Amino acid sequence: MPELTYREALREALREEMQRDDRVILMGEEVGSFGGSYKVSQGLVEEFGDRRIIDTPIAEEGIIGAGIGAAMTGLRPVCEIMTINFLLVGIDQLVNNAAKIPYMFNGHARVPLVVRTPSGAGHQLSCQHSQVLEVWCAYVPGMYVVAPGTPADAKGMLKTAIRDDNPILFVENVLLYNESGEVPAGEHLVPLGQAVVRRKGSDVTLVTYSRMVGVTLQAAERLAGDGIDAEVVDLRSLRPLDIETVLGSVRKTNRAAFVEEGWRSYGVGAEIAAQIQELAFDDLDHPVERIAGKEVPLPYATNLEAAATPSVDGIVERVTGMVEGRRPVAASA
Amino acid sequence: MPELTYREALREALREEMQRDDRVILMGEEVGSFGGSYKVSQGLVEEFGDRRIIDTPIAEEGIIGAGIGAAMTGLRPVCEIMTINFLLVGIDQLVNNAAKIPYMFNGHARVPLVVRTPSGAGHQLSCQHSQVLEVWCAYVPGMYVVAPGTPADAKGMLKTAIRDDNPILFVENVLLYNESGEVPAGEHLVPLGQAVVRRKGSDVTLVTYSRMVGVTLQAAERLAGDGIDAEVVDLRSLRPLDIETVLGSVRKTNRAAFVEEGWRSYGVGAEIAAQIQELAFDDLDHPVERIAGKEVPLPYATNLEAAATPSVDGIVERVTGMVEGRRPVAASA
Amino acid sequence: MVQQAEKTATKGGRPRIHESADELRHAHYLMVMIRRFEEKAFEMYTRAKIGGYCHLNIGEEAAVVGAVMPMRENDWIISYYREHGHILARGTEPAAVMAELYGRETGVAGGRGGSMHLFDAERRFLGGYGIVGGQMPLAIGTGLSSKYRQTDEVTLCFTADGATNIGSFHESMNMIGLWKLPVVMYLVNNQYGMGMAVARASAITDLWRKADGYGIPSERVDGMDFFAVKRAMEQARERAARGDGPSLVESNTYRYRGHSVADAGRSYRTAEEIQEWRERDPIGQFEKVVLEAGLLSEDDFHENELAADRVVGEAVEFADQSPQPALDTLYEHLYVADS
Amino acid sequence: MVQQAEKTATKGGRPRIHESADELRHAHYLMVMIRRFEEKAFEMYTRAKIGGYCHLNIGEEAAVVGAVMPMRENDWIISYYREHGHILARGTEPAAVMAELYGRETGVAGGRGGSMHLFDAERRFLGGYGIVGGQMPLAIGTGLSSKYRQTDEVTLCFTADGATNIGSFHESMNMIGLWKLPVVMYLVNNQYGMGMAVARASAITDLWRKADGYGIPSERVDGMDFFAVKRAMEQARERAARGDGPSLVESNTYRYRGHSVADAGRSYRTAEEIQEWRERDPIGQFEKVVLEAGLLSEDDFHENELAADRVVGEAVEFADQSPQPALDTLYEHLYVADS
Ligand SMILES: Cc1ncc(C[n+]2csc(CCOP(=O)(O)OP(=O)(O)O)c2C)c(N)n1
Ligand SMILES: Cc1ncc(C[n+]2csc(CCOP(=O)(O)OP(=O)(O)O)c2C)c(N)n1
Ligand SMILES: [Mg+2]
Ligand SMILES: [Mg+2]
Repeated sequence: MPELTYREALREALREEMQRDDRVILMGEEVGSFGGSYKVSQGLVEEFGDRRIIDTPIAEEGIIGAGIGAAMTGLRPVCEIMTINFLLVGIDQLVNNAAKIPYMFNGHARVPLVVRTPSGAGHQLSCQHSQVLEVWCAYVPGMYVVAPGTPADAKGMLKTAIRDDNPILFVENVLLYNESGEVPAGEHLVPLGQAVVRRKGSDVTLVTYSRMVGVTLQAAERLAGDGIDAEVVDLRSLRPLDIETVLGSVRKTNRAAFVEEGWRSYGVGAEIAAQIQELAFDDLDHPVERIAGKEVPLPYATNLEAAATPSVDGIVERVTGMVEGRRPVAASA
Repeated sequence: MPELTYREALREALREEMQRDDRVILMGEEVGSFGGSYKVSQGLVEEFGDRRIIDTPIAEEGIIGAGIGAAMTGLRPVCEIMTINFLLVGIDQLVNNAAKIPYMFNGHARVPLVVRTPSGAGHQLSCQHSQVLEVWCAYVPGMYVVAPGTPADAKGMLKTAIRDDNPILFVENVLLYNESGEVPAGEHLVPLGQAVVRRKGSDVTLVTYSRMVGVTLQAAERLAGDGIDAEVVDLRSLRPLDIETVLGSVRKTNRAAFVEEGWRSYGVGAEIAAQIQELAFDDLDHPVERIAGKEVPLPYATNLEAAATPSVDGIVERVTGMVEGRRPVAASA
Repeated sequence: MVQQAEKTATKGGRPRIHESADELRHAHYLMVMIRRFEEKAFEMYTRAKIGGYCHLNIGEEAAVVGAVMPMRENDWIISYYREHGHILARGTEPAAVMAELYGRETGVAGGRGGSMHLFDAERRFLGGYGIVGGQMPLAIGTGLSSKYRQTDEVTLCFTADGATNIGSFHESMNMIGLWKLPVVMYLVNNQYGMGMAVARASAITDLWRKADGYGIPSERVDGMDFFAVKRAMEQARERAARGDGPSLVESNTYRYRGHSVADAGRSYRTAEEIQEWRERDPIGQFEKVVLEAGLLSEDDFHENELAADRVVGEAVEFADQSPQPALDTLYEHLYVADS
Repeated sequence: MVQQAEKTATKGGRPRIHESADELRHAHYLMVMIRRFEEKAFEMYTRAKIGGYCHLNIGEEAAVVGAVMPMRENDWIISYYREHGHILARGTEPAAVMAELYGRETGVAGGRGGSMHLFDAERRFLGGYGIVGGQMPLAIGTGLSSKYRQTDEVTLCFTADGATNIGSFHESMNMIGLWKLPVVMYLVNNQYGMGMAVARASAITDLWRKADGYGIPSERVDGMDFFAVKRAMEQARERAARGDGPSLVESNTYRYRGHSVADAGRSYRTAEEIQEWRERDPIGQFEKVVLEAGLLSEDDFHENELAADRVVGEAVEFADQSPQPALDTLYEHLYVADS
């Protein structure tokens, strides 16, 4: 199987779907000759022309609204928002329009729209450019929120998302673009809403998604060296949420932790922890723990930035504590 | 003690703080001669003039941004956003600016800003006007999110919020404005970040906030009739979160449920459930349950609207089930 | 289309009438029917048959019918929450609209949307939206799509005075102007956004001139004059269909009632002001002109009134007799099953 | 201030010089120092001493210094992420700015903000902001506050070409225009927003004319000409301080480098275009004019270059020797302890 970066995998998905279906267009800031801020669409305008690869002004509300209007009238637009931090100036269109239209108009309208955007910190991008905000959209019924953590899923899930008739927030990750992995060539479709076990283990279940999948797998290897056998579940999708796969694992290991790059309070892990204890209460030997970003606007200085971000070390330490029976304490600050 | 409506209590807080401190101003759409969309500021422009009670164009980003700029340069603005649904077109200013400024500028700037807005459904306002979205902001470190559930708290917490130096989202509720209750006259300050036990009980802890406090108290009375003695905890503040008061109650009752008007998945209850099981794991006889709005854009038709909204009946049924040991099932849809 | 205020369609004499008697009869019927419909909606709201927010078009009938009539079958219409008249002018069954206001299963949105969220896929009426300004970005997309699919479809996007101050107006106008999309931005200036007079909310009060910043030709017309509105909209539609790009037409009109049924609409405007506008009533004016031109008779008007009364009466009956949506449909249409 | 393009300050002859030799020497110093600072920032970025995004002002020195110099001590400045030069022109210590770029405790934001988020409370420099357009709504508030507190403070709000297309520009301009606030909106048109040429992003390319929609007087000046910029800004500041309301000044300039240090800036523009602008280099032009007028000498320039080199060198040294913020300060300043 060919090795591709996450970026190339996304590009391959876009290219294949655009070749397959003339209704698919890509729009966003700098998606054309600039190739996208993170170079995902590099080369596409040369192949498909500026009729289908559309550079827009800096106007996120306009971009997403345009995507909705085009989706309602027969196209299948993919909108790129440069980073999820900028989604905040356009989120009204996504939440108040895209997620509402099919339902509030009683199924008379469809919004087959994919909004692609990277979440997460880069290196020293500072607090206005480093947020993890997909949990907001996961809260909103009426749209899907998916977040592939590997190049193969990046391709397979983007292809599926483009063919899906629902509005979808497709969450990429700034630091994943350069990561590589095997990616099936051609028709590779990954269903949305299915979690996957990335590593089998028997002592503890580590649930995670997006960039933290790789970090958690590294931690699992380290833990294995210490004799702790962790199972790692990649959610891949926050809505719809495949809780069954998570529960299946927890019923076996009797311990679970959630690892996420975003903030802990009111984060994704809160929902997973809540559901695990709701649905596998008697299987738990230990509270479901959450390992997350520190609750501060991400600082610029490298040392503070690192201190605020979940790390392999941090995961290893917490999981070791869990297995040793150390109970969690209240969050600081 | 005088009886006031929630609306009047808020107005009294605004009036008293404006009389006390000339730096306090109120701005927003229709806050002047129209008296506010929900009539909270009625009469204030007559008393304080249009220099201090400022009608703005329909421009939520402008309103909140103006509040931030004014707050950074010596004023203590209160911005009214007509409903939390409209906050979505201005939320970038709140999250990317107000909540970041003090920290990213290393304490060299302050943003003593209160953004007041009602959340929740009214009667048949339909899905673009009925959302509960404060959980989004509660996720964001750097600001406070508070939500009084009684007229006395409405007054006392708004007064405290206006005197506080941090950016604060002050969440009111569309259906609470007409509710009345006793409100201390004059200087009545309620600290932010302190939950309160609204009803003592020994069988189960019902945690809630805002409008659901009243609904939950009604349910508790009904439950009492059935021999189930529920303790009701009003969070009052989502950030900072007073988990100690919640834990104190749960350690006594060994059972907890969260009641909220918003959607269940990734809602406020997820965090509360996660923390309770993290910090009081051994005290729980039963999983922490969540009673919440159905996960759909709120429909207009009265019957569907009612079916989608948490009710006294619904709470009684679920809590009875809990006490009888019936385990929760996975959410529908 | 002209760019100077002095040359608006309302100055320099009354526009010539080119409509057939049948067309005029229909236009009159629509205006009268919309008024009756709205009066009935008001009544039914006060009788608690209709809930939520309910924004009426009374006073705006010429501004509405004159704008919608020139649109072709394959054109798209996007609107905001004050849209009962918009969808009725488009030809949607009044009964299905009233049923929606009642929150019934037979309503145009199955009772899920209500007054602010009317929809008619068949007539390409793409909905009423409740967030001020929220409908405008959609028009970028419909315009783009019409052009992309190489059709001569035009989008009519309704907007209003208060909504010109919000960010989405700017982003939408810029993108529509930049890409020369087949969109007619139609600005219903009814002088107030809730209680805010235009001059208290907008730095300039010649709202049509806001189009200059986007290279979009624009004009202001007398929104109480059906013919002035219709002429301007015919030209704007034609222009867009020809591939010559977007326009903005500002229509000056007035809502006789308050912002919504719940607002008496008296605290921020004088009785005299309301009276002045009422004297220029769009239906009265229309009747006078058409009568003077000998194109329709008093009988024609009377017949339309009877027809409107009957249709609106039937609509209420239909709504009253329609069932609420079934409770087990609560999750229907939340997601489309995968294709 | 004039409203016609034909009457901009750059046409009809060179503006008269009224600055003293000391003022000119200082202006020259600032421009040279900013250039050196930016060149050094570039170098240190490639040497991984500086991280994140780093946007330089090289080429924009006259546009920057000419705009900031006329501002008084009690005026407020609000800026965006391309603001190293803005804060340096305001008089903030280059060492503290460089230390911020290095992410050190001694930086103007304690190392928490970095290149895009510089701040100097003492000099009323209210920060650089990273969300395009996000800084403009703040200027409504500072303007309102200055007026409310009955001061003659003026707000200088930096913005840029790409940012004029986003909603917040519109909302801010309207509110500033409506309330006639003491704000000078200063639009640095460096011809591109990342890779997007102005004409590809904005429906009109005379960006200064966007002010018309808000009743705000505006003009375009040659941003490569220090004197043209300074004259326009003096007038605009004066106008605002007098209580005559806001202005918009568009300054036409060019960034020689790419959008940020990571962008080579070659794919979307030609070598010829870059060369043409370089021939109008703001520092070269300034020197030529001032030399011809006999106000400063080559020696003065040379001295400034030496001084700039020294100061920038010291800044790097200071930054290099400064410690990172202590780890236990991670939660500091997240909230203000209750007052
Ligand atoms: C973003 C947003 N802010 C505020 C509101 C509340 N609101 C509803 S209608 C309205 C006035 C709109 O005025 P205008 O655009 O002139 O339309 P009109 O109602 O006069 O037809 C306001 C402020 C809203 N729906 N959305
Ligand atoms: C809302 C938002 N969208 C996109 C971006 C990414 N971005 C950063 S700078 C920039 C270009 C801005 O161009 P311009 O306003 O001309 O300023 P310049 O960089 O040329 O000084 C873009 C698109 C952003 N920071 N914020
Ligand atoms: Mg209006
Ligand atoms: Mg630029």
